[in-house]
Amino acid sequence: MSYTTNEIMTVAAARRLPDGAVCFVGIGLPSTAANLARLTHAPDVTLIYESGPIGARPDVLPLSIGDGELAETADTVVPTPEIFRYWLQGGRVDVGFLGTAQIDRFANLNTTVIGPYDKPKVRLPGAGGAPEIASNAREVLIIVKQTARSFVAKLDFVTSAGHLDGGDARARLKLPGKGPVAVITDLCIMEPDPVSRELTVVSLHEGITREQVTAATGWPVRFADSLGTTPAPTDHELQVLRALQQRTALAHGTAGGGGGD
Amino acid sequence: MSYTTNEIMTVAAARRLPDGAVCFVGIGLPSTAANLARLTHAPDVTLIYESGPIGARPDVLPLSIGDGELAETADTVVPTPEIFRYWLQGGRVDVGFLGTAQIDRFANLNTTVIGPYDKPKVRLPGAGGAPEIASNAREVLIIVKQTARSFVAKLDFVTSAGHLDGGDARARLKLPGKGPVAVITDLCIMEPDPVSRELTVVSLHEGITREQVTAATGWPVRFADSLGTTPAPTDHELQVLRALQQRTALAHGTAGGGGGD
Amino acid sequence: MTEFVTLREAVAGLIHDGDCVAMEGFTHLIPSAAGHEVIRQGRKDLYLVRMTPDLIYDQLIGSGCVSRLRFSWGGNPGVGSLHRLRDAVERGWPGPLALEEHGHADMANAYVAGAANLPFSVLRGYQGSDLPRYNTNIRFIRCPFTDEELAVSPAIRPDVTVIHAQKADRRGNVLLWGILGVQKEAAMAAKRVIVTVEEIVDSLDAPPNACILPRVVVNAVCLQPGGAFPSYAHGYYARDNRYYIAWDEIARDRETFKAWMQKHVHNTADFNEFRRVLAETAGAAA
Amino acid sequence: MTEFVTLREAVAGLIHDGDCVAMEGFTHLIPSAAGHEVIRQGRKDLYLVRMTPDLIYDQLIGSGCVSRLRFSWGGNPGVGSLHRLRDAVERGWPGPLALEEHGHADMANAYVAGAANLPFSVLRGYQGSDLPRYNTNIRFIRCPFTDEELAVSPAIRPDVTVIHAQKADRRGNVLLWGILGVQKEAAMAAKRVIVTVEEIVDSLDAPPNACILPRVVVNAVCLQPGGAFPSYAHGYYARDNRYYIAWDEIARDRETFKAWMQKHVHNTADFNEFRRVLAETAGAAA
Repeated sequence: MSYTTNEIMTVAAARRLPDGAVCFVGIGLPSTAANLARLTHAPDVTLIYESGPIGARPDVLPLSIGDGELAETADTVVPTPEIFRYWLQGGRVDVGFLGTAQIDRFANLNTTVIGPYDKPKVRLPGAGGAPEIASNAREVLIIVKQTARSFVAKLDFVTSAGHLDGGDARARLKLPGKGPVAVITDLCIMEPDPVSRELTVVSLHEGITREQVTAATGWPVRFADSLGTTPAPTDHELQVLRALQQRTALAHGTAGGGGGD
Repeated sequence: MSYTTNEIMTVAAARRLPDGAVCFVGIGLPSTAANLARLTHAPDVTLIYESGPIGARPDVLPLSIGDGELAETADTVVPTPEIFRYWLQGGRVDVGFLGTAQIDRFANLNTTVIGPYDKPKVRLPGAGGAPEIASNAREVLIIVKQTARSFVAKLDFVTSAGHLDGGDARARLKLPGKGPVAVITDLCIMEPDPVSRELTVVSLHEGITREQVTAATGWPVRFADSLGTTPAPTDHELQVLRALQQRTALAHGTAGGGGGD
Repeated sequence: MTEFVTLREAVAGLIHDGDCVAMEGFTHLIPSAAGHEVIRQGRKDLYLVRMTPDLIYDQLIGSGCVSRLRFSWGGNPGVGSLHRLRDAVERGWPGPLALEEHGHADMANAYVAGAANLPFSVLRGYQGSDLPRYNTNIRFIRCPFTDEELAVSPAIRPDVTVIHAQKADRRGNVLLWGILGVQKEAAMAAKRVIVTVEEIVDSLDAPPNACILPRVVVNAVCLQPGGAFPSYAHGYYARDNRYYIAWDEIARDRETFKAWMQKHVHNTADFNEFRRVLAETAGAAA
Repeated sequence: MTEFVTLREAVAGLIHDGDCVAMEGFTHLIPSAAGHEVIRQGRKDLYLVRMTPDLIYDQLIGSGCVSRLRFSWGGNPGVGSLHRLRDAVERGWPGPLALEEHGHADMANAYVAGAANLPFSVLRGYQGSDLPRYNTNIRFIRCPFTDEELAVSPAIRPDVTVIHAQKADRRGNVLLWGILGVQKEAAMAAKRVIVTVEEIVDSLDAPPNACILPRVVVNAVCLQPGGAFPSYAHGYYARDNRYYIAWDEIARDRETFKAWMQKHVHNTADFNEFRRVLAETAGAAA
């Protein structure tokens, strides 16, 4: 089956979520990917949304982080402070699944402002739960469309810590989790270099060239020596994803998984 | 109707609880008095027990601080941390209703040890919620049987602060509540002197002499100039109290409101 | 103790110019009707607090009611930006808006600390983030036992918290269920509490350990069915997603926004009339 | 992820000599069966934690399983003293017992801090009390914003928390209701969690926002109907008050206590057999 770049991005991201993991899910692309994982190889994943649902199994994708569908299908719904205190800070989250507006070469994230903080060119929505997801989750997956405007040499504002200025910077700051382990885009998959922690392209999606990735990255992006090709989505993955999006469109009159929190 | 010294103690204590108040209730005598108040002049009192019930209206007295009867008749049952954090520390408790093992002339309370802490003659149950009830409730009522062993010149251990060493000691320590406003015993009612804060007998129960009170107090107890006589329990008060205790005995095979927490 | 009053009376009596006000709701049970009433009554200089300011805060900001905002994520959930919030921050229209920006974890903790009458909250957070550089109210302390460094933040203690809930009983106890967000903590943290409800019933018939606000913490209960529109009230009605999408267009332009507010809020007597006018507009557009 | 095992297997696999163990329950849902199994398996040198140590802790202490106790109120609820606890503290029998004594408010806060993975808890407390003189783990800090003095205490992080609950589903989610005490916080604060339950069901059919421990925090679920005897399980059985009263007599004397423990606990294979032997004794006495 043929597929879009959005579809392979979602499928590739979903595949990174291990079965049995406790996953703190951001709204939008992360929610689509996490639910695709749950409906394919990871039926035993526990999806947590910051509004309170634990173990959500939505049949259609939520429009917002606090949809009734999440509450109705969850194992339990707790107050928001418990999600952040007992679950995220409590060290019970295996995978934090985040989107972002801007990202730099060390996978630090900006969702606060474009331009100076006090006189911003664009005021973005803000931190939400991302800073503490980025620091406390055992590992972090980032899913974001790749453009030179979003993959920047220098962030206007560091909202959430990735690997900071690289190397063992996280360990020196005593951040509990190991930080971003993969960035999945519509063009490729990047992983931090084991030593420098600089994001390195490890896999290109089928039909995507190095030049396209370089053009869509605001720094001189590195490619792994053993650069692979992202395995194409299987028919099953595509069928499940499309069915999910179709159910969502029918329910909401929209594809769901849009922007916002 | 004739009545016992226990009955007038309970009735006199119940009368001090204003209708509409939020009352944090200790088990035993305080629970009996608070429920008598609720069933007579204070139908709109909100009784809180440390195990979690808010607005409990038990038909029979609880054997323990966590009886199912409390949960079933309450407006809501919250986790114990909420009781202490959002309600007591939150400043939402008007009256703390306490018992004690020992009390001194400034209404400080000992429920920890008789004898030295590290080598006690009698190990008592301990603080429970009393230290923070004594400091955070807007005012505190104490109900306790009066003997020279319990009303002592010097406490072996100050578990919960009354008026400390008297005067404005509470204000100097910035204690939020105004502390004990009355001690109701089976012999009399004592109130702290407005200036020195030393407990002063303001009312003798009918038939009780000054000499009896003096003999049952381990310090040279003061009597108010305008020493009154505690109004006798009304027939209605006695009927309600006895019916409550009878229902309790039928339900539990005991009078309830016994020792313990 | 609870009074049963109209929303107009509750806002008039309990919310004053300059107050710190939290109208909480985590995409569920947003107190939209109460927000409109605050705009109608022309409150000024409010210090608003909310984890997730959305449409109703956009309307309050655009209407010039707000001078200061403590928050952690401001957007049109599932749609995009809040254009009135952006216009205030990016261009100071209709007036300057001071931001006190935190993360969600911090805000949730700060409500809990407020409910517990503590002056500050403690969390593991902000390591590596620029937020503490721009918000001097985010500080760090050391654990007196382990010497670990932890972030601290001032507790949230609103003058008034406003929430929408499913039910109140006739004594004033309030029941909510489904996604709870931080509403209970926001209410317990406040000096005064206003609750709008879908219905007032003889008995809540609540299951054990349900989320109930006891009447002694509720100052005013206002019957306002549909009061969370366009968000949803679990068990009553679903989110009206068309309104969220439409708001993106309305709020983009100052004049469009002003005209819409005039017609739908200032020229309507209450939320019920607002709903009628809105339905007519939608009918005419169809 | 949850394993479904016998109580014997759970205690053998998850509770070790020297562990910090919280068996919580606030007069409701006391994990008595689990306490007996710990005694049967002869655990030593335990550091027990509980707000309200009662009969089962008296039995553990008298049986020599415990070297240290963190608590805030130790008694036989509604009856009087714990004689084995007193004997250990007053006369060091069967061995010395180190006490770490706090107030209820502090203990509840310390469980919350443990559940939140914070190293300490903060409260307004202990002003004027002698407790901080005898417990150096109660300290005071100043608020970095208001300079107010506040008490702090180390978070409780048990190696193992054991609770009794009404139901588990076959996936391992646990539901409890009624008086909740600090059980949820104690479980969330622990490294390992054992839950004994009245029944295991296909579906919890829990109401919205019920108190549920999700399976990912539960290591072992053990089916043990009546496992909270002589305390009560809301919806299942009432407190057996005769047992509480009888315990006062049994525990007063060391030899009576030892003989009772031998016959009822050491000589029985499990809690079901204990209940049978106890019923026979009661029948013979009647």
